[in-house]
Order: sequence, then structure tokens, then C-alpha cells
Amino acid sequence: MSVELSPMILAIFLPLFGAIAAFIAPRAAWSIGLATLAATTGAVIWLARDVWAKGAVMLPLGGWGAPLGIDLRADGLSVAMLALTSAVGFLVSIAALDSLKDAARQRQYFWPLWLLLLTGMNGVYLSTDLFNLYVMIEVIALAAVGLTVLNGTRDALRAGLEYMYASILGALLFLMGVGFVYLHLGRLDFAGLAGAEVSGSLIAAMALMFVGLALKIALFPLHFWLPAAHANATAPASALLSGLVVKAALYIVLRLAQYMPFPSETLLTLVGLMGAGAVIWGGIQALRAERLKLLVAWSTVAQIGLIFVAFARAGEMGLTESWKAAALLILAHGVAKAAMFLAAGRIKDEIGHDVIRDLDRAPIRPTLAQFTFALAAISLIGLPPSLGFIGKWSLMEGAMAAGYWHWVAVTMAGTLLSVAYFSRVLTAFLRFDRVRAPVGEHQGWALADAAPLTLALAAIGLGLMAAPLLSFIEIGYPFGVAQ
Amino acid sequence: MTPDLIYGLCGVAVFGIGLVGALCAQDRLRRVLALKLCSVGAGFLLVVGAWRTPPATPDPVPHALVITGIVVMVSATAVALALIRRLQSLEADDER
Amino acid sequence: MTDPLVIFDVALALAIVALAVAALSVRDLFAMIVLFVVFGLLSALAWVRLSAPDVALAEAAIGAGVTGALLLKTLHHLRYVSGTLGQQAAYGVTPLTPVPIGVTLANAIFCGLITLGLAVAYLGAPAAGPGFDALVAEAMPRSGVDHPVTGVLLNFRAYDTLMEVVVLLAAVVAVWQIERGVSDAPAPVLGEVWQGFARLALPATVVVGTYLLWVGAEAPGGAFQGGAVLAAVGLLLLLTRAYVPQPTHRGIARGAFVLGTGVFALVALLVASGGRVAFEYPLEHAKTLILLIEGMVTISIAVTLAALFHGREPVAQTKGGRDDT
Amino acid sequence: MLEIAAAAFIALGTLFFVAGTVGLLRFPDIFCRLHALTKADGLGLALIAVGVALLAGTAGAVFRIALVWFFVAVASATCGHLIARYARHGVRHD
Repeated sequence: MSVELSPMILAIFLPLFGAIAAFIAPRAAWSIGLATLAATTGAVIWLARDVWAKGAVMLPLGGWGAPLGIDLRADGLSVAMLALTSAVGFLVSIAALDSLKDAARQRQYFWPLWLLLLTGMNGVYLSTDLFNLYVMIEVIALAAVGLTVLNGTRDALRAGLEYMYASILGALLFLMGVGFVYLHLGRLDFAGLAGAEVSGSLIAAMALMFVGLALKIALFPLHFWLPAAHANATAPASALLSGLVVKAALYIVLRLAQYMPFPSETLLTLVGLMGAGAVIWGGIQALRAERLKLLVAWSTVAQIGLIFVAFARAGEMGLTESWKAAALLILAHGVAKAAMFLAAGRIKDEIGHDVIRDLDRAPIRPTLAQFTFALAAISLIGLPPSLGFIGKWSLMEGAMAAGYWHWVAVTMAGTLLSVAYFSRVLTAFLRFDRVRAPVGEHQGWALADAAPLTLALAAIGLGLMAAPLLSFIEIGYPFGVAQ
Repeated sequence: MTPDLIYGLCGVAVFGIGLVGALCAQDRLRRVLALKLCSVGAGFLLVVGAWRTPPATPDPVPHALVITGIVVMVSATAVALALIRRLQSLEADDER
Repeated sequence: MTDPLVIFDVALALAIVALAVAALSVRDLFAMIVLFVVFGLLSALAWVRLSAPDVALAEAAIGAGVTGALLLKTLHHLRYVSGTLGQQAAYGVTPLTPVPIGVTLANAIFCGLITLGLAVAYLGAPAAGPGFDALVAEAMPRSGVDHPVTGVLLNFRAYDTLMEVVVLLAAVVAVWQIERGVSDAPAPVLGEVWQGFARLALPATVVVGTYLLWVGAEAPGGAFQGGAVLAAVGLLLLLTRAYVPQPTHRGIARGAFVLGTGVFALVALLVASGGRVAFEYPLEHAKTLILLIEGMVTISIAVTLAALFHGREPVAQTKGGRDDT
Repeated sequence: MLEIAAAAFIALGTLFFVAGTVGLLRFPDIFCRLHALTKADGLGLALIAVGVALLAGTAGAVFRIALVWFFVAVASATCGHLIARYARHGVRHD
């Protein structure tokens, strides 16, 4: 009797078993965790090869098949998200080894929570069932809250509680939406959604699910919980939360837009407007932020807004192409923001504080971490040849082609704002005239800089591979074939 | 007036009341409770959707989903309450 | 026209809504929790009316019972840390800034409009619309159990159920992580009558919990309801201090938490051979496998819920009860 | 005949419940309220249980109804005791 494994099953079950093992054996947690991440990455590569060779793949769990059972499905987009998750996750884990080395208890709980989080996220990317998505986002929510409050400070706990409320409320709105879908269709799989005729209950369902997910994504004006939660968590947790966790809910929005009889022009404009609000408001708040990590957190709010602008950039007709710009921005933000949070954490560790105003007084200059921060900023601002540049470029190209100049203007404004707020930090890195003590310019190099630096370099370098990346995420035609 | 109509509206109302509480409640404990009310409202909607006029038996799938939802909600509640306990302990220490 | 039961339904629905409002608006937090538990029980009654006895059992045991116990435990703790234990007042650690009435009103109107919209959408939905009825009826003979809800939970949508147990696991990991260093509120002394009641209730609860688990294969009941009732055993043991969690028991506790998830996931993986996919139990073994999974999951649920009630990970209390590393 | 008797028992039981509730709402202090509640409800429940048992088809069902009555009675007596104890002495810890 030989067990027949599918890479999709492995991508979900490996982290689950890893979490169990890491919880039972706290002393060996870190080695279990790293091994699990390596194995999961392997499974994702296997899956990517399958998808590359055969196109979208499907697995009916239990052999029942949708709508009674639950199907797993992987196409280009899901594999891209899985790859983002496991690659970024692997590097963040390596960084966590160093940054948690003095905190035994934090380390003990970091691994099971993070592996449970990975289980939930991989589950989301492979799911094709609305209720299953609800359960998965709850797995993510509980593990993410656990990670947010890992360091146990008062601020982190307060932020974590707000995050918890927002998370539960978001999930419950989603569940209510699932209820309305069931009332209308009598089934909950994606295939049933496709081609459903629009009715009052379906509109209610869509609205509920969208608002619920927007709460989890922290889309303006529902972003209130995000800055504090991401800024006060410990650095590797912030990197995971900002780089990966919000992407899971974003991905669900993309999928819903794909299968539901979604967009009327007005709705897309509304989504774009919320995005524009996030870009502007997030940018302004980042300009005003006093602490480095808070600035980075606010920039997440702005960047998420940009992804929604990308989604709405060319209206209803352009949706078959627009989602690609959004997907590129999601990937770019995931990699760059994880790098940036890790770098910010390193800078804070070395200098001892992260008050932006006083960064240029510090005699210690963690050069490599600062360099990493700058590279990540390049991708987030959208300078060539970074992946962020490609994403922004395809956003504006589509908007211009469709004649939607207002979205171009919003994107430009957002870019200028991001230049402004990141240069606040970068100038502080480069100024030495306010330092009292002798400057130890090359102090604070550490092996711990390797992981964030790799991520930042990837954020830049992936821009050069944008074309194959784009053709890969098109496998399975998530939004149909472009006209 | 059939039971599904009555309880369906009841469920929507409970959800709405929970929503008001989740947005307005000041007290941390009360907000948790308000969220739990929302989940009961959502449960009502699914159970009502499963109801078929007797003698037909109801659809078991939504029933299973609601049971899952109840267990998920108790887990989330427990985590939220643990956060509240820890936070309140720390804040009480500050005051002393 | 009418069925006298309609009057009952309307009265029950109104009572449920009234209790929801009362629970949110009553000042005293203890009264709030009590009203909430009553609300949960009446909701369960409504679900019995809607022929959903499984859901009603789960809501009564978990939604009202365990949640109510968790809330009461938390309130006790809050009153303890704020030094208002035994006083009538609310615990009041952080003085609540009064919200301007306008804000509350605006929120209420906003939510009211949403609720109205949802109600309209609900009324527009097809009554007793399409569902899984036919599919379930067709697949039941191949599920290995006789009770449809158990069939859905442990066979057709077993993946969801596995993830639900994972949520429970995530909760207990998170709670242990969060509550490190929190010292216990002293447990109240409840007296002889209570101890006698507990001695009587303990064996009865064990029997009922096991019965619910066993009967789940063909009638309402099952792992979750049984597990919740068995968790009540844990609560009784903790409250009577017949069992005091010790640091040395952590290993066993961790094992019990992951038992359900582990066995469930392993079985799901191991059946995938000979052309079957994960979660596809071979028909001749389906009943055995499902019972095995249910048994293990029940143990995990019972222990996990009791642990969630207890809260803090049992650690050696050193340095004045704090270990903030 | 059996049904009429059952209905009579249930009606009488309901009456006791109503009386208990009125007592709960109208009596001045906690001990009087407890008195009204536990006494009246205990009797009301017993009467309703008898009524329902008369209608029950099988011996098993009767047995279960008896069990329900028994456990509710024990639980409500314990609760009444705990409430009275709390009202009289407050909470004690060790």
C-alpha cells in the first residue's frame, strides 16, 4: 500500500504537521520549523512544475467533488501566491532565528503559530469553496493575532485586541455573506458562483463579503487597526503580517471578482476611490509618522490602496487585464515589505530605538540593514527595474489606454508621497553631521542581514523576470482570455 | 407566516444588533459579546436556509456549517478574552 | 389560518431579539453575561423548532455554555485585578470615556440601514431554495454513517472539519502564548453543597458526553457536542479543584490538544492510495475510521475547551508569578 | 382521557412557573425572590414533567424525562444555594 500524495495536499498538510511537531517539542521548534518550510517550498515547486506542464490542476477531496465535497484547485495565480508565501516565509524564518534568539518563550510560540498561519494561507490559495475560505481566514486570524502580541508589550496587546475585533467582525461579515449565497444558490463552490444570475440576496452577499474582506485587508477607511498592529509586533511577525497575511484576504477578493457576477462600472469606481483614499491618507500619515516601523506600517495601507487602484484602473472592460497589474503589485509588495520590516527591525535592534527624528544622531550605523531598507524602498516607490516598477507601469499603461487619467494622477500622487516619506528615512541614514560620538560606520553588520537583503534584492531582481512571471500567473486564465 | 420567515428575520435582526454593539460598545467584554451575537445571527440565516417545510427533512450541510461556525467562534472568543485578561492585568499593574 | 405554533414562533423570535438588545444595553456586566446565556439557550430552542437538533445541541453546549463560562471566568479575573471583586459595580479598570450620543445614534442608524437592507435581501431570496438535499441523500449510503449531519461533517466536508479543529488548536496555542505571566485570580470557595453537586454531576456528565459521541453516527450528537459536554467535566474538576494543572502536565496537555488534529490529518493522508485521494475513506472501513477520528477529536475538544477555560499555561510560579522572557 | 390529564398537569405546571416569575419580579429582596423562584419552578417543572411523561410513548422516553427532571431539580437547588450563600456572605477565597 503506497500513499499517493499530491503537492496540493502537501502544501497544506506539511505546515500543519510541522505546527503540531513544533508545539509538542518546543525545544526543537526552530529546526522543525525550518525543515517544514524547506519541505513546503519543495511541495510548491513540485506543484508549480505540474501547473506549468498541465495547466490548472484540481483535486476533489474525499472523492466527492464540488458542490457536495470540497475541491482544491491550483492555477497560475494560486501558485504565484503560494510561491510568494513560502519563499518570503522561508527567508523571514531565517531572520527570525536571529531576532528571537534572546527570547526563549517568544521563540517557543513563534514557530507553531507561524506554521499554523502558513497552513491557513496555503489553504486559502488552494480553496474553491466559500465556507472553507471562512474557516481558513479564521485559522489565519487566530495565528496572526498570536504573532502580533508575541512580544507581550502593552502597545502590542492593545493593537492585537483591536486587530482581533476587526478580524472577527470581518470573518463574521464574510460568513453572513456565505449564508446569503447559500440562500440564493444552494451551493458554495466557486463553480456555482460563476454564471449565477444577479439578485438581491447575491448583491447582499457580495457586499457583506467585500466589506468583511476589506476589513481584513485594512482597505481605507477600514484600515484603523493595521498601523498599530503591524508597527508594534516584533520584527519577523510584522514582516509576515504586512508582507503575507493581508495578501490572503486580497487574494480572496480577486477570486470573488473572478467568479461572481461582479463589477459594474460604479462598483469598480468605488473600489478605486477607496484605494485612492488609502493611497493619499496612508501617504500623509506615513509622512507624519514619528517612528520607523509606524511609517512602514502606514506605507502598507497606501500600497494596499494602490493595488485596488490597479484593479479598477481600466474599468469593467479592462478587468481581464487589470487583475494582472494588481497581482504583480501584490507580489512586489509582499517581497519588498517583508524585507523592509525586517530591515527596520534590524535597525531598531542595532540603534536601540526607531524614532525617525533621532536616527541621524545615532553613532551606530547598521549599514547593511539600511542598504536593505533603501532597496526595498526602491521597489515600493516603483523605480525601475524593480517588480514594483513593472506593477505600477502596467497599472498606468492600462489606465492611460482606457483614458482613465484620474487613476494615473492618483498613482503619480501616491508615488510622490512615497518618495517623500521614504526620503525622510533615507536622508537620516545618510546624514552624519548631527552625530556626537565617533561614528562606527560599519558597525552592526550581522549574518541576520542576509535574509532581508536577499528579499530586497529579489524585489528588485524579479522586475527583470516580469515577463515569464506574467505568463505563469496567466496559466488557467483566472480572468478569462483577453480580447 | 412560516417559521423560516420568522426566524430568518429574527436572525437578521440579531446580526444587526450585534453589529451595533461591535461598533459602539466601549467595554471590551461587551464587544466580544456583540461579535458573538453577530455569529448567532449568521447561524440563524444558514439554519433557516436549510429548513424545508415538513415532512421533508432539512438540508444537513448548512447544519454542519453552523456547528463548525460555533466551534470556530468559541475559539476566537477564547483568544479575545485571553487578550483582555492579559491587557487588563498589565493596566491594573500600571495603576498601582 | 393558523398554526398555534406561529404564535410560539413569533414570541420566541421576539424574546430572542429582546434578549440580544438587553444583553448589550444592561449596565452590569454579570447581568449581561447571564442574559447572553439565556439568549443562547433560546436560540438553541429556535433551532430545535427549525429541525436542527444538532446545531441546537452545539449552540447550547458550546455557544451558550462554554462561552458563558469563559465570559464569567474573564469577568471574575477582571474584577480581581481591578480590586472590585465582590462589589456590585462594574470592574472599571479603565474608565470608559462616554461616547457622544450623536456618534452612537449615527452608528445605530447606519447599522439599522444595513440590517434593513439585509432583511429586504432575505425576503427577496427564494424560500426553501435549492440546496444539497438531493446530493446528500444520494451520497449517504457511501458515507459509512447513518446520520446526515455527521456524514457531512466527517466525510463529505471533512476537510472543513479538520480545519475547524485546527482553529481550536490555534486558539489554545495563542491563549497559552498570550497569557504567560498572568497570575490566577483566586478561585472562590463554593461550599459543601456545591462539592456534593459536583460529585453527583461528574459521572453523569461523563456518561452524557460519551453517549452523545456514540449516538452521533445515527442520531443528533457527535464529536463536537460530546466534546463540549466532556469539557464541562474539565470545568467541574477545575472549579472543585479536584484537579489543579501542574507544570509537569504540560506535555500530556499538548499531546491531548494535537491528538484530534493529528489523527484526523494522518488518516486523511493515509487513505490516499490505490487511486483514492485524501479524505476518501474506503467504504468498508469508513465507519471505523470515522469513529476513530471522532473519538480522538472529542478528546481534543474536551481538553482544549477546558484549557481555554483555565487560560494560562501551567508554569512554575517564580519571581513573583512573572516570567516575561 | 390521558391527553386531558396531561394537558391539565402541563397547564398547572405553567401556572406555577408564572407564579414563580411574578414572585421574581415583585418580591423585595433576593431571599424572597429565590424562595419564589426555586419553590414554584421546582413544582412547575415536576408537574410539566409528569404531563409530558403521560404523553410519552415508550418507557425509555419516560426514563429520560425523569432524568431531566432530576438533574434540573438538583442543579436549580444548588444554584439557589450558591446565590443565597453569595448574598449572605459574599465571595470568599482561600
